[in-house]
Amino acid sequence: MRWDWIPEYADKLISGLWLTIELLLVCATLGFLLAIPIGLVQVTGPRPLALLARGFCTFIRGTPLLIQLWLIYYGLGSIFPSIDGIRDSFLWPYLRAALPYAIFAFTLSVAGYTGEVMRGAFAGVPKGELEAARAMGMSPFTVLRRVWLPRAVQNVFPTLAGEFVLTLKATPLAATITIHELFSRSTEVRQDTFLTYEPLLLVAGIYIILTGIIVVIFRWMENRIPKPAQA
Amino acid sequence: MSSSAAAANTAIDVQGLHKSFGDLEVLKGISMQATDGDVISIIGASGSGKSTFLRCINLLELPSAGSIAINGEGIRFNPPKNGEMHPADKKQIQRLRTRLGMVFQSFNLWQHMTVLQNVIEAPVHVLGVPKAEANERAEAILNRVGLWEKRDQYPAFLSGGQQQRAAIARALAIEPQVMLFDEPTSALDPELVGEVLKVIQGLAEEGRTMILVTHEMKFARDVSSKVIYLHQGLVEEEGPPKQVFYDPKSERCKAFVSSIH
Amino acid sequence: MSSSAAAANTAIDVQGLHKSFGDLEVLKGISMQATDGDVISIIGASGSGKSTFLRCINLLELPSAGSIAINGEGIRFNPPKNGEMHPADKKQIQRLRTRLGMVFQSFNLWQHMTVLQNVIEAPVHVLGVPKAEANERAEAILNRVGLWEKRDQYPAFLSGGQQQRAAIARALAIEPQVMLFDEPTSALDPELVGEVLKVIQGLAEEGRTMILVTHEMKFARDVSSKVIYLHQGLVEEEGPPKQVFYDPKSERCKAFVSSIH
Amino acid sequence: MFESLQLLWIEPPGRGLSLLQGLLSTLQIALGAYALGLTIGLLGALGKIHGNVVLRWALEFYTTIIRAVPELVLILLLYYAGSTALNSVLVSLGFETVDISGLVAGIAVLGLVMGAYSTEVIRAAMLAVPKGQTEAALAFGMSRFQVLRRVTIPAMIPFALPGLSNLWLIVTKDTALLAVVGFFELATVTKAAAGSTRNYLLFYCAAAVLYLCVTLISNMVFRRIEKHYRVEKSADASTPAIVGVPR
Amino acid sequence: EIKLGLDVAPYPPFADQDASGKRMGFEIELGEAICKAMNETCVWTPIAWDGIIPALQSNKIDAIFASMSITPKRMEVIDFSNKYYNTPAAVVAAKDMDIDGSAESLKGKIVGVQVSTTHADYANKVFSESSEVKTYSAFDEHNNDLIAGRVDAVVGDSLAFSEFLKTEAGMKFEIKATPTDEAVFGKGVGVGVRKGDAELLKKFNDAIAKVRADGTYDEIAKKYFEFNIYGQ
Ligand SMILES: Nc1ncnc2c1ncn2[C@@H]1O[C@H](COP(=O)(O)OP(=O)(O)OP(=O)(O)O)[C@@H](O)[C@H]1O
Ligand SMILES: Nc1ncnc2c1ncn2[C@@H]1O[C@H](COP(=O)(O)OP(=O)(O)OP(=O)(O)O)[C@@H](O)[C@H]1O
Ligand SMILES: [Mg+2]
Ligand SMILES: [Mg+2]
Repeated sequence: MRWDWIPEYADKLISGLWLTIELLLVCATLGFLLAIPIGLVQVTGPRPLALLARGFCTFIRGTPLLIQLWLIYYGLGSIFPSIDGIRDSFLWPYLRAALPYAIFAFTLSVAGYTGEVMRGAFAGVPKGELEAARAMGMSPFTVLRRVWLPRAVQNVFPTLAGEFVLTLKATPLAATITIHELFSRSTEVRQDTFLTYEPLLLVAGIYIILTGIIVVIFRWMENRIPKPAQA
Repeated sequence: MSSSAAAANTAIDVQGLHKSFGDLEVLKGISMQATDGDVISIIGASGSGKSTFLRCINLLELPSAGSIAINGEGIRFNPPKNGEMHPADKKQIQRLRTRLGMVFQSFNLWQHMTVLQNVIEAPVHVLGVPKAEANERAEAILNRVGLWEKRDQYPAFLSGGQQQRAAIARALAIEPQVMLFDEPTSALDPELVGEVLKVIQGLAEEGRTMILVTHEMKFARDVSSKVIYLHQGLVEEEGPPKQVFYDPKSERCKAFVSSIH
Repeated sequence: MSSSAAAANTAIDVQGLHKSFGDLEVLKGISMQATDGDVISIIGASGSGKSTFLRCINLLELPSAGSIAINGEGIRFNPPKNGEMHPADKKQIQRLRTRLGMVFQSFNLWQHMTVLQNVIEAPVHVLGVPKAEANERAEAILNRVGLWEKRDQYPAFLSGGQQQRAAIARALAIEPQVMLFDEPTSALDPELVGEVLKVIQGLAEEGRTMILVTHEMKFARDVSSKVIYLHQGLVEEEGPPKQVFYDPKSERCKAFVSSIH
Repeated sequence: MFESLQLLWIEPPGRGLSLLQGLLSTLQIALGAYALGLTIGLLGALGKIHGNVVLRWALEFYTTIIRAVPELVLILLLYYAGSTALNSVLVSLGFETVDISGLVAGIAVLGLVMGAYSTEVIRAAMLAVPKGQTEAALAFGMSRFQVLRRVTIPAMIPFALPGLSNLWLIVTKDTALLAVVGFFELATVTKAAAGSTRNYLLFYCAAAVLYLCVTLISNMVFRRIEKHYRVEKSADASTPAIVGVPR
Repeated sequence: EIKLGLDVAPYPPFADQDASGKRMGFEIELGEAICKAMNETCVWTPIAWDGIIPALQSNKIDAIFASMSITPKRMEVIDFSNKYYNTPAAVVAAKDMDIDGSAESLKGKIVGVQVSTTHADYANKVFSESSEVKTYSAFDEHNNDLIAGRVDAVVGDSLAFSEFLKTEAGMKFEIKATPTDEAVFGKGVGVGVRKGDAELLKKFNDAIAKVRADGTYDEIAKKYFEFNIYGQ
């Protein structure tokens, strides 16, 4: 085992790590916010929206993220430049950069997968508790905010944690559209140094720590409401 | 059929209420009027439609036909679709529901909130009562039903009777004009039944209207201003408790009330 | 403390039972003996530990101390750990449990099975009764509790009383030697209460033992051979119903039973 | 455009056949890994809920580590380092070296990964089953195994299915990672065909369509199962599924 | 029997597969000729580029025959045979752009390269000070972004570019320079073998010399290239 390469590559690895964290936080948050309506309309309707949401989930979950990413970056990316004058507009620096496309693609992906989880979660909340809320004169939004959503999320914290970890591990795909997050930085190190395992072990270690943090946070949220022990 | 003539002090006016679940017609045309301060007991065999009737009043169950007015304000319905009448104005329902407190047969406490949080939830988030004030009032109510010590417990850790009392406290906290109780004392011991009775009587004296489904005949007899005996989805007998319990006209009702003595 | 002297016809023998939930000591040393054919009513205020006691008998709640014997067979425990005594032999528990039927305060019907499936589940999958036979017997029992029409319905579609009757039918179906009822009539109307009473009396005459937690004092008075009044986790008063209801020694019990008259 | 569509034809010069073959081996690995994963998940969830402290910590370690480490790293480590280690052990014990096939290694690695995720999904679902449901089963003298088979599993399925169907869809796509150990499946075949014909868009879209078909079919199956088990859902606003609370 | 590792991803015209799955390309034919010259049977074993060196090290394959450039860094972990071909690098940009391939002329521009190639090493060494270097996972991808305008110039293999420049979209671009830097680009492409596997290494070297000498090499090369692919 050789670790003497770490100082040399530390800067690159750290910048990769920040990019990974940034992608994860931004996309997981935005994706989850999107997943709430996507899950909800599938349970409550209206029917056209429900079908739309269902179609969206099916498409996102049904096609590889790599292909989505690729279609969004190269597909959209080749449409924008063909619009006249766009290269001179203030938008061009953003449209030209890769990060917005990555965030867009990952957010949609999280929304698709988590939307499915939330659909199950919303459907699993006992009807009576929702009725109790309605009977108190709560508006549909208040019912959602105070009872339905917290109660639904409560049941699926471990699943949500899993989805977020999956998102973390999907971030390396961003390398295919020139975004060098942690994993691709380590690949660079491997190609450069021809060390087979050490860089892998290092990123594995970092991913374990990040996952540990995610799991602990979600476990903590799960345990905030005590449950009677299972017999 | 219409309740347009309802006086200003008519708290609840239900006319010709029908409700079917698929092929099963549970309510076959029920009418009921409650004036402010009325305590109406609904009795009847298990499965006769008591809970369904109560749940129709605040539209947790959508009726198939009939009219409902709260405080003289008729609920506006769209024409029936698939055997259900949907309310025309959701905001109206929301507003009317804040005037109706409901205690469910199965309690339906919110499992992700402590007892105290359950009780202050509606006052704070529906009525906009400041949290400190709501807390104070909630503690007073919990004290009254003997649950003050359990205020920070989650419902899953409570005994059956404690859950029921929490549900009652939750309904009381919104100080509704009309209380709908679905077997509010089923899980309570006789002492507590007495306590809850007192609470209900107190509320009645304050002028609040009460509709309660109950199997406690003594309770129905002693507290109510009117008793309604439901049988197979129809009002089989109604009147002051004395009449229903001691001089029922219907044979079926006679048999039913005789089982208490 | 030990029950080694229990006679052969002692169906249940509980000695010095303690149970704590964390810091809260709910049962503080309860002893009870039931002979075959005994009907023992347990009464007491809400939260006094009645359900907990019943649940300790079939080890759904692990006691902190004490001994339990079913049919003269003592349950073997490991030494207490974290305030809970774990059974030493899981197989023994399983075997003993098939002799105990239980009706839960909250019914606990299996939501993914129809009423009929709920009733035949244990006979078929625990006792190995052939399905056709179990079906036949189940239909007879459902008929007896007036649920035959609802046999193919899922529990979620039943009224409260119907659910409770389904739970009773489920417990009856395993023809247990000892029945543990936790408020078996709380959701029933007076007529049905009478019916269930008859069922319970019939079972008692067949020699089955019954332990029931109830708030129906009339029921406790008329049916039981012994009444136990629990107060704050202790047996405050026990004896034949006459004594407990009309001549209680304890002041607390006097106050409690006086609330019924 | 039309000419390029010919590239998808079954017969050469179309690449349709190799795409379908790729799809087939994708499904093979995915099914194997998923089955392995579900088995591990069920046992793992039970261990986490009912096991003793040691088992619980061991499982916590397993789920955290396996879920944390990118699959690619796991595959590389297990396949290369693992087989090297295994063989050196075998040699030192005087046995012949074995050649672990990519298929077995792939299924094992992906199965282990799926096992970690499904452990968590199933654990959450089991905990969502009202306690009273299992208590009632225990009270009737059912053995732990019977309780599991007759009550816990059927009752938890509605809660677990969305998560489990996600996992199935993920595993069908994760098979692409097995390219590093020289295994051919849909994604690799697609890349190869796209690269050698320079027709990226066409082949990527074709693969997307194939994946989508798999998804649509699986969705139908999953929804059917869910519908079968989520009985109470069809009762609109009935007496609630959970009466009172498990006591 | 010798297991020859090659990249899963096709790299035409060197290594490719036709629709029926048959391998073809310059490198495949040459490899087979070399095996024949060694009197060995060879089995092509496809491995993803990422796993190809570990595969060699853990005995999954015996040699890498996958257009791998001989560089000093790689030589630290594996041994290389003598080169079997060598193609120059090229800097490509739009025809109307005033670029001569120097760092000065690319100042402030964005340069695309393929990850883990000698071209990437070159770009990082020469351009990263004054311009932004973007790395792509595939050759075609930086070409796509060149067309889309997301990069201003790309550095890559001249041979691979010659095909791109012939396409309709590639018409607007041209080769601006062909940098040479042996420290980066190495001595060309060789066969990789495990460190210390001198016997196999010698066999490959002898076989390469043999196919060069007896004309087999030129015969194969003629089918694919119009110029001298072996280099000097
Ligand atoms: N799992 C638990 N964790 C903590 N406290 C509990 C738990 N279960 C019950 N308790 C508490 O133990 C006490 C006794 O509960 P139990 O259910 O035995 O009462 P009960 O006599 O059956 O009352 P009721 O008539 O209301 O059903 C109550 O104060 C209750 O809050
Ligand atoms: N959602 C539903 N779908 C189908 N049938 C239902 C539904 N809800 C209730 N029912 C049926 O309607 C009838 C009346 O039910 P309801 O709950 O109103 O009875 P109840 O009078 O309250 O009885 P109890 O005293 O037992 O609570 C019952 O036969 C019940 O099975
Ligand atoms: Mg009811
Ligand atoms: Mg109780």
